[in-house]
Amino acid sequence: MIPTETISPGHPRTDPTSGPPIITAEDLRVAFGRYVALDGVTLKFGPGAHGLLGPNGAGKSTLVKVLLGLVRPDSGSGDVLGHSIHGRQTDLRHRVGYMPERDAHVPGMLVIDYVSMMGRLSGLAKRPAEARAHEVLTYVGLSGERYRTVDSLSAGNRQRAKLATALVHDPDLLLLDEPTNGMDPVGRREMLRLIVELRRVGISMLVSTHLLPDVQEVCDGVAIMAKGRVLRTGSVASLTANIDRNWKLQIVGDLGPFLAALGARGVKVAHDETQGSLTAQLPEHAEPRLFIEAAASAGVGLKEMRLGTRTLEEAFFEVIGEAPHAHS
Amino acid sequence: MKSAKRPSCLRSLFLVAGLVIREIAWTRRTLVAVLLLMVPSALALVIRSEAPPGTVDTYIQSIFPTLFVFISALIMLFFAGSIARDSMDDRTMTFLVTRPLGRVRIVLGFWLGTVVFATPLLWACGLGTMAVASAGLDGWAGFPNPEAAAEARWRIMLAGLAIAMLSGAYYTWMSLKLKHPTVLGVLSILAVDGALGSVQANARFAAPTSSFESLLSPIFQTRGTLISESDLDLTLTQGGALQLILIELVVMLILLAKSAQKHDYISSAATEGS
Amino acid sequence: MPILEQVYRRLDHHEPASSWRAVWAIGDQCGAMALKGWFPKGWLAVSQIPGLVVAVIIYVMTRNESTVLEVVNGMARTGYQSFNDVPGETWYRVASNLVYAMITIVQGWFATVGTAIYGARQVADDLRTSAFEVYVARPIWSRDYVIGKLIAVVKPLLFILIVPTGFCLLAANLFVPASAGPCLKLYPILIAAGIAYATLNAIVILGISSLGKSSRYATITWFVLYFLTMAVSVILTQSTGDSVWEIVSYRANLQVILASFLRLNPFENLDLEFPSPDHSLASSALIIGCLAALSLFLVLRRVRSGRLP
Amino acid sequence: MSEESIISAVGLSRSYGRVMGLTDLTVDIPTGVIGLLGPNGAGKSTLLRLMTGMIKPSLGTIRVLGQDPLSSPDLFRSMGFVSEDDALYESMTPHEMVSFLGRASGLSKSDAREAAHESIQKVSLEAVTNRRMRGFSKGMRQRVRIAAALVHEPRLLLLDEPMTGLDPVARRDIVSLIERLAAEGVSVVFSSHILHEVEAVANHVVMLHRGLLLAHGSIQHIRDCLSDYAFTLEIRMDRPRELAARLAREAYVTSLVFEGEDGIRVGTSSSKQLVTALPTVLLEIGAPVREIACPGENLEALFGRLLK
Repeated sequence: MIPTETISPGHPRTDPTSGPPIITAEDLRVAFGRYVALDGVTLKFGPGAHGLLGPNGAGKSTLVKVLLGLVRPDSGSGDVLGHSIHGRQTDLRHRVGYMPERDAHVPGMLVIDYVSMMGRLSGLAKRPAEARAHEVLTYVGLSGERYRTVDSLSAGNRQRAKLATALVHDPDLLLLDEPTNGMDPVGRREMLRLIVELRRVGISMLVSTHLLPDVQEVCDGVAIMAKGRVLRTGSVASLTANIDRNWKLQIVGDLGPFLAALGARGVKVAHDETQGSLTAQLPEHAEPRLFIEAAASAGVGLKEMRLGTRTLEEAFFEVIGEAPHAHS
Repeated sequence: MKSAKRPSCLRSLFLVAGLVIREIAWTRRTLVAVLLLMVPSALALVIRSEAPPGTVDTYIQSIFPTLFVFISALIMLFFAGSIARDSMDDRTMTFLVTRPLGRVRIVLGFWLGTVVFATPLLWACGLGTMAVASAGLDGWAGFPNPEAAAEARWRIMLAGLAIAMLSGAYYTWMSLKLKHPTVLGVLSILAVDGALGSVQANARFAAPTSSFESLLSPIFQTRGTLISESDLDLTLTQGGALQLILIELVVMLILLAKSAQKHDYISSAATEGS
Repeated sequence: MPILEQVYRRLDHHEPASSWRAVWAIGDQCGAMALKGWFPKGWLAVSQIPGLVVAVIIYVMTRNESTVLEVVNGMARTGYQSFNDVPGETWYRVASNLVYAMITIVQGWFATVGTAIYGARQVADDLRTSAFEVYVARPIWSRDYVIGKLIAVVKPLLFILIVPTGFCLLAANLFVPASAGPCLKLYPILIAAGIAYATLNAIVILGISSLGKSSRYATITWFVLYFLTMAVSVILTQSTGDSVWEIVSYRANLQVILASFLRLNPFENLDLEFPSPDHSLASSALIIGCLAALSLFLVLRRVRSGRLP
Repeated sequence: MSEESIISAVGLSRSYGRVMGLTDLTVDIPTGVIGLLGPNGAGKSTLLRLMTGMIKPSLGTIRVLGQDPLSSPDLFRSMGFVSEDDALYESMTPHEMVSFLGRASGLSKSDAREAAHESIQKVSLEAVTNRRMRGFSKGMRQRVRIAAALVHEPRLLLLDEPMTGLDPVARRDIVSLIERLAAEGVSVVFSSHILHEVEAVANHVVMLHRGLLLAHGSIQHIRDCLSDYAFTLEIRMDRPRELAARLAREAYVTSLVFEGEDGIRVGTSSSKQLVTALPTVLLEIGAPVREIACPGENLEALFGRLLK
């Protein structure tokens, strides 16, 4: 069970379908030889942060590349920020920041030169590009590593360098492909905090990942993909709505009297040995105080009392239909 | 426990060599090498059609041997100069190092693989050129009689094998040790083999090409024989040349084995960044 | 370390994407990358040494007038006795011979190896490390990428070709004041010739570099193209006795184009080691032109396949 | 082999130029499933490369199954290694590659082919066993490498970041595979920074950070020794300041931190006393309580606290 640690509680969640569409796609189809990467993808994303969720090989990266014009679709159409993906890509790429999945960097080039070069390629002059590069690198937390070569950085720092290059020309839309791939939890949490911060400043983004906590923490809307098809779209909240009010409890002390006290109060309880936690069903219009009273009366300590929201992983597995090998 | 014992020395060598041949067999690199090896026969064809009748014989006897040695060295640099390095760069070497083969056998396996793969190509080039040169004519490719032509063919094959083994060892060792093996490899072909080979003093035997050429003389008129006619008796007897080559080969193989022992199989540049 | 020292600042206005800036950005950075490491820098430094050596030789030679006159008469097949009755035209021709010899005999070799060192990695490395995806995600055209890479390779080659040669020319003019006047117009020509020579080499090496992912094979293919074509043309010329086979050699064609830049007429006023008369400029220009066109086509095809417009 | 530890390192250190990969590591790793834990750049990969003899130690010694990995290739007859790099013989099919590596481990031609078939079945790749590996997804490539490492039925399996970059479905398969191997008595050492996988599978943990050994022992052992010196409880309720006032008097409460208007984090030196007293105290105050959570439980918080 992937813990849903909350990184930044209470950031504003906009409704994903409000406002003019940033990204639209109609029946996009891409096949590499026999392998069908995109099998008729149709979706519409408004401003704000949207997640593309799916196992490896679900076609997420291919979709991001098609939107950026890096891959020409066999059929179907779409547009990003008003520019059609079949048209001239240069103005499209001028307003979009792309963070590729693989380590796409020039080996041996210093981080500061690499980022400032990317700025100059997007139209900034030499001096302003360098100034902007320093600013963006400080923002992503690489001020210490500015004068090291890109390939000598750790996996986490390489991801930050990629984010810096995506931000140097101040895009309106960020396409992030597996932004926290290969990062340890501490680094991952900081990267997600950066992304949430960017969202708050008003940059829309499309985050393609298979790490569910990333999407849950950062995105408003999410599209779950598998085998080149979009299986479900909707806001994150709708997907993880907790239909039944089950609570996760953990106690210290002997279990018997506590279970009896809960039973007396009409609470249905399921005991899960491996994790050593209880799942209790709160009766209609009852208060969580019920659990505390039961614990006090049974004389046991209450270590954990949490509303067990259905995590995205459960939604994800449900949508994928528990196929053992969802990908080809 | 299924595996009884560690694969024997010979079996390990042949396993790795087989892998190397399989990896380079169907690649674009072999296509380019084959095109390169067709150049001498193409030259023979052009000379036969364009030049006065006797020229193709002089081409075969004097120009072709030097060209053959030069191209063979390039081909060995093409294969041996990068096979070991490529497998380290794309990290497939990890599969071999974590098997009970032993590092020396792996590196020698790479050397053996390139030699076994390249030698037939070099032979095809040499014999093909002589065949093209003599087809339709009296069939002896510019040599006075069939025996001479047969000896010439046999000498070309011997020289081809010697070049494949010695240059192969030299470039495999260089690819393990140096960061810029290719540019330096080419410079060593030009400077050491080319220039030094045509020096009119004993120093020329320091260059491997002159010992290869001595293998080919006197049936062919290589630079060695041209020099000897100018009353500087400097040619190596074929026996001498063979010995020199064998000594150099043994030294190179020892160097290769020693460098295999202490070489880090992850290029040291890969810091603990991942 | 605190991450959010300051909030992400948005730019107030967005510069339009400009090809010119992109070209210079790639030229600067990839040029600096090509010179990274001791070997490329070392090669650049070593290539300057002949310039000094030849300058010293010129200094020693020009100490007495007779040796200079001897050289001039030898080259121009004339019998002048003193400096002032040597016409400007002859000084110009002798100076351009010096430049031609300097480039073909000395600096040409450094440039050939330099082309491999600086050029073989340019496109091959981008493909191998998928750094190409970074360029493609930017608002640049494929021609910007190609011109930028060309600049990156031409810069060090120009330094190898022009600086030592120019230095010797300057030394000759200083030590023989009479020759200074007529040779003034040779300097811009030298620069133009250097640019042409370097650009042709750069275009061909970029074409070769875009053939595969490994700069190792690009290096070998370049040397094979250079030395094998030279050897083949020498063998064919000697065997057939017909010098039309000169055009097989990439090096010979490059030298013919260099000579045309320096307006040296190959027929009458030179007895330098030079391709024989019936090897005309037109055929060389044609062959080198085709080779350059093929290389450019290869690079653009590879770049377009990576989806640069 | 009778003795308890399969891998023992004494004063082991290795540096790449000036960068210290691993500093003076002395540890004995028992049999079973062992997790090598640490953030990026902690020295996990360096330790695994030293164990497989890929690189030489700068100082100290390491012995795997009683032998020195550098000088005795025989060791690899009973050891398998799956590296972190996505390397593969692209032109081969899984069956060809695994049987080749089987022969390289000393199996005869027929044994190798049969063992290859078996190990490909173990990683459930029979469907694509004869397909060129060029178009395989990341998860499938990972499983081919694992099959190759299992072909000669090793007693010890080393995995470098097996779960990185894999989606939950592929990750779950690998976790169950490791459990199956452990059940068959194969010792598995794997490095990871995805902590809850380590928690679910490993019975012994070695924690590294910046090349130094931070802690090693069973998960329970590490959690116990940690929880007695720092344990926090997060409570979301109305009027948290009243709870703070009430708890401030207790000796076992070490810190009280307010988060927003409804959150309070209570640090304690003895988790048992705080948790036992909590229900009665909350009833006394009578304010509605929304949530009680103890982040100190999973390894990640453990890890976060260790790194401070």
